Amino acid sequence: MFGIPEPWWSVIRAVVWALFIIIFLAVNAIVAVWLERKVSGRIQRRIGPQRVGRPIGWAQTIADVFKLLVKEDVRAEATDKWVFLLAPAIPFAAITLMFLVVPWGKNLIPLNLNIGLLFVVAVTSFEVLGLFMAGWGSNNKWALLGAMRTAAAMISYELPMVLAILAVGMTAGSLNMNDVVNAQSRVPFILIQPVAFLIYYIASLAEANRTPFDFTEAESELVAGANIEYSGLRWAFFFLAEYGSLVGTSAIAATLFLGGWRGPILPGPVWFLIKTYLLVYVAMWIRWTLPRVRIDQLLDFGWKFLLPLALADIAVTGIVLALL
Amino acid sequence: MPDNLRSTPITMPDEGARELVVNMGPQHPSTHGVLRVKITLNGETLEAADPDIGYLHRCFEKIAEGITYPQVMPYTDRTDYVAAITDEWAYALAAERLLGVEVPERAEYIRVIMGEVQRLLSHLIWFGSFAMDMGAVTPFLYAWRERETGYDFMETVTGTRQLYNFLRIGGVRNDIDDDGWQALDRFLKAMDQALIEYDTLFTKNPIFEVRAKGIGPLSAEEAIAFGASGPVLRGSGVARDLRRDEPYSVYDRLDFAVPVGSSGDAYDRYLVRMLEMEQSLRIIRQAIKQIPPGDIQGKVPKAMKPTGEAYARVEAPKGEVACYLVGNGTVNPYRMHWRSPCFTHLQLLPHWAPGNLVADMVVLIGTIDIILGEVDR
Amino acid sequence: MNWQLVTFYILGLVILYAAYRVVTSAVITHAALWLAVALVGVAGIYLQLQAEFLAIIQVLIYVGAIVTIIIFAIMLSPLREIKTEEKDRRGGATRMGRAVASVEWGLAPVAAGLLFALGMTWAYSRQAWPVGSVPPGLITEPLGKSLMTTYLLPFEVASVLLLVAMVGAIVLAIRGQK
Amino acid sequence: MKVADIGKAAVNIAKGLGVTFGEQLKKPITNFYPDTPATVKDGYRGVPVLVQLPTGEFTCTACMACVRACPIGIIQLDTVMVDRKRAMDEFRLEVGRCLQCNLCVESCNFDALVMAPEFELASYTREPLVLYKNDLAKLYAKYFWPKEGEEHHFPARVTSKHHAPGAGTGTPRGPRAAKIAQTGVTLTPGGGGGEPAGKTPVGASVPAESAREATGTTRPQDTGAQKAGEGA
Repeated sequence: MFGIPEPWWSVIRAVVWALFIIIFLAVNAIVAVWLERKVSGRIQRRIGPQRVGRPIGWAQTIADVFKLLVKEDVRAEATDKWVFLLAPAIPFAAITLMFLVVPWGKNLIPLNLNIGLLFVVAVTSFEVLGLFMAGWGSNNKWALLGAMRTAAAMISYELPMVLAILAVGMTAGSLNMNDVVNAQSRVPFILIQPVAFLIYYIASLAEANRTPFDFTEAESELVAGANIEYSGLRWAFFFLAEYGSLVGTSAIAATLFLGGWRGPILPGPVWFLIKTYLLVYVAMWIRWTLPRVRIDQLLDFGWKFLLPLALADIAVTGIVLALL
Repeated sequence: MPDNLRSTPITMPDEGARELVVNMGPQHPSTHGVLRVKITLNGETLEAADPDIGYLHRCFEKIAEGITYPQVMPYTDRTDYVAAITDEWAYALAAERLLGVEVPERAEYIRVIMGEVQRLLSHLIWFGSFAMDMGAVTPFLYAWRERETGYDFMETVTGTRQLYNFLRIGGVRNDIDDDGWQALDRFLKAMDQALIEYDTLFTKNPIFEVRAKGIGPLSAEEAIAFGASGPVLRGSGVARDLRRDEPYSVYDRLDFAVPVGSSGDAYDRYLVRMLEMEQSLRIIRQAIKQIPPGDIQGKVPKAMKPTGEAYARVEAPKGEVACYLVGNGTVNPYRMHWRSPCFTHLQLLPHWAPGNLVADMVVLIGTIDIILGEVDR
Repeated sequence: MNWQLVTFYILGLVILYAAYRVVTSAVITHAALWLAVALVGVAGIYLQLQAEFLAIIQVLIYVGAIVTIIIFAIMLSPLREIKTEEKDRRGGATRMGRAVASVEWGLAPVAAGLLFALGMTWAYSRQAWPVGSVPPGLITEPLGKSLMTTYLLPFEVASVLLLVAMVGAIVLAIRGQK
Repeated sequence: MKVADIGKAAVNIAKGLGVTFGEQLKKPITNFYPDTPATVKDGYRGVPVLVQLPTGEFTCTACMACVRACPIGIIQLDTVMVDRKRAMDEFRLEVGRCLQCNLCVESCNFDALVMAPEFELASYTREPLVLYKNDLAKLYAKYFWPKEGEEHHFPARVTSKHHAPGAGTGTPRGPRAAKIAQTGVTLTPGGGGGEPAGKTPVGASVPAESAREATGTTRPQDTGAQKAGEGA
């Protein structure tokens, strides 16, 4: 294309996509934090930020970013040096990888992997590893408790999540994200697989560390959990990953269940963003309504309710598919 | 290897122990002030909790020995700073008994109204922070919203928002004027709506139910043995309310129910407090109808130099607040002792803690509605 | 220049070093994290062989599940067992030298790693694997089919084995509670 | 878990979500505090300030009742002998420690102290929180001096309902105060009607003698005031 030889063309393509995803995640964190403040404000009859960037406070998060940039990067003497220093990069890297297989529009996909769905599940497991490293490396008791919770919780919600994604794969007849979107050209999967959507959405709230499943950092119990010892830019990376994870899981949910970029009149990427941020908003709405569950209750809920439900959903899907 | 030989010390009480000892507080978001609880954890399960108090100690009882009787009143505000009126009330009752002062009827009704509004305000703060301990931030701000109308009323009547110094020995400082009555009306209306909203938003929330049910159970016998009072005692099924059982002021002329729990867990104590808020609204409405005209300040001796001793207790939002006063014929009290319910309830923490999770710890602290100003005095 | 060979060597070195650190790490958590690195490296080799499915399953199962379970197990174990010996305050070079010179930390693992690397290089140079012979994107279906037909018995035996392991773990956990 | 329970739980969560969604549609109740000044209720107790008449005279008689009434002893009063009678020379109030309990105001038999609804006192150091008589008089002028063309009301009228029982009638107590109130002094503060602390002698220290001459009032006996201070 454009007279550039093939191997170089794919390199340029990869670099452009990588830059795009990283910039998107950075901008997303700014927008999502602002949105969270505004949504929580409205729910609580407040107005949220409004001073920096009047009248809607659009520059508040940008100001916060600058504040974090100039803050001191503190590392305590007793921390596990390399584990502590590397930990913030890993959740962010995982989220960036996750966006590799998310289609933005027709033929607008960074990497058209034929097993994109599995890829998503695989890379998200890194995120938990990063939180665990942060909790362990901090050598702080509260952080260690947060790390313990992370490891325990992950096993219980990843399984139902994978099964819910599998149900979508079965319905679409493919694990390719593009195929899944194309299979929803008539009816979005939320109508065909409502149970799978619920399971995925609940599990994704746990994945993104959102209330009611935000016990990894549960500020009223563990003060700040795994990232308690971090400051400045390293802490900002956790924040970036947290909101990236929120928008990432929402984007996957939008692609798998709401028809992805498909929609009338507007171009694909616009529809994709609308659907994604609709789900982001729902997650925020849920966060500012519900109390936090206890860790053992999440494990109970995951193993005794979500997992059997997901298995039943897969069984029913299989039978229906076999009969059709 | 360079890194391998480095140790990663995790502080432990002693070598070979399984437990992790963690300081919860004095700087912790959920200890409602400067409470430090030393908790021993096995995994995430609590094995012991050891409350450490005194971070807010101000020698209140000793200070009272050096100042005159009227001057003690502002200090009583600062024990339970979210329910100042009821604390003033306990002191005023004790001082009136010591001095033999009669309180005019209108003043008594004003005290009842202010005291019950104060109970509502205190329970609102407790409701909000209890919800926030469980991770629900929004009920906190809704509670703050209603509290604002309540504090508008308090400010209109007393001139300050939190530490009123409103009660006087033998009466109250001033009457409630038209602005005050209107503000009270607005507050009552807001509370009627708010209680319904709280129930829909939080009381019936299944996550809240599973978080609170079965946490911190307290049988009736245990509650009595621990010296519990107020909602903690009533949540365990003991129907004891000083306003009904040992009526002071004009409570014997007012009709209200005493809500009582059954299993004595955090959920029951929650419900008892929520139902108490309804009863408080009822009491205020009756008091508004019954309030007679007249003086608001009884006859007080010019120089207060009583001898003897007096003990008075009132039903404060958190339990029984009591004041023991001894006078020796000088202008200063000879001795004063303050009974604060939170101090008594704090000993329930080590009793409850073993076997619960860290997440339950904040629920347990929240369920006794702790105010550190009262614990430390 | 054979780029594939270069990436293979780089990956191989990463895997070998990570594996070496797994067995020599004094801190068990570090060992678990190095194991994750080694496993991801193996996934990289799968990717190089255009076995995307295997690579992703490798990450999903080994990093997502196995390493997490290992970490979970570390977290469940008493703290004294994951605490390590006292800090060695002597110079880094001396420590390094002592470590490499010792059989336990240096010679044995390095020798094993070198042997393995030599074996792998020999196998790779003999073209023992059909590199690039599978058309990309079609590995999933034949894999599933062969697992459900030709290799059904081993597949089921493996799952029974896992089940037995699971039941055993539960039994141990219950006994430990009493 | 029964199916019915799960259904009920889902319905209750949905109802809770409904509540928060409904609140989103309502208007925020935020006060834009520094942009729009905060209001306090009538008779808010902020800082006890010294009454200074528009003539520049303090009504304080230096009876020390407030000094004795203060539970924490943050009031200091220096006296000076004028014509063999005590008069207030300097008045020192440590606002940073003030309990705002109103006991000093209630103890004053001459209504020379009054609570001003001042609450924006935050500062980086403690020094600005120690107020002397001129600072207090400035605060008094800020809140109780008449606006342009208005008649000056004696502060007891303004804050009557928050005075001690007996003072709640709206008439100032004490012979001197009564006399001043009857004069009904009207005055337009100098310096453009806004902040009166400019050229006018409001903030300035006025010698007790000249002040006394200006109003021509007589000083009551100190002994009576002392007793009253004890009783209040």
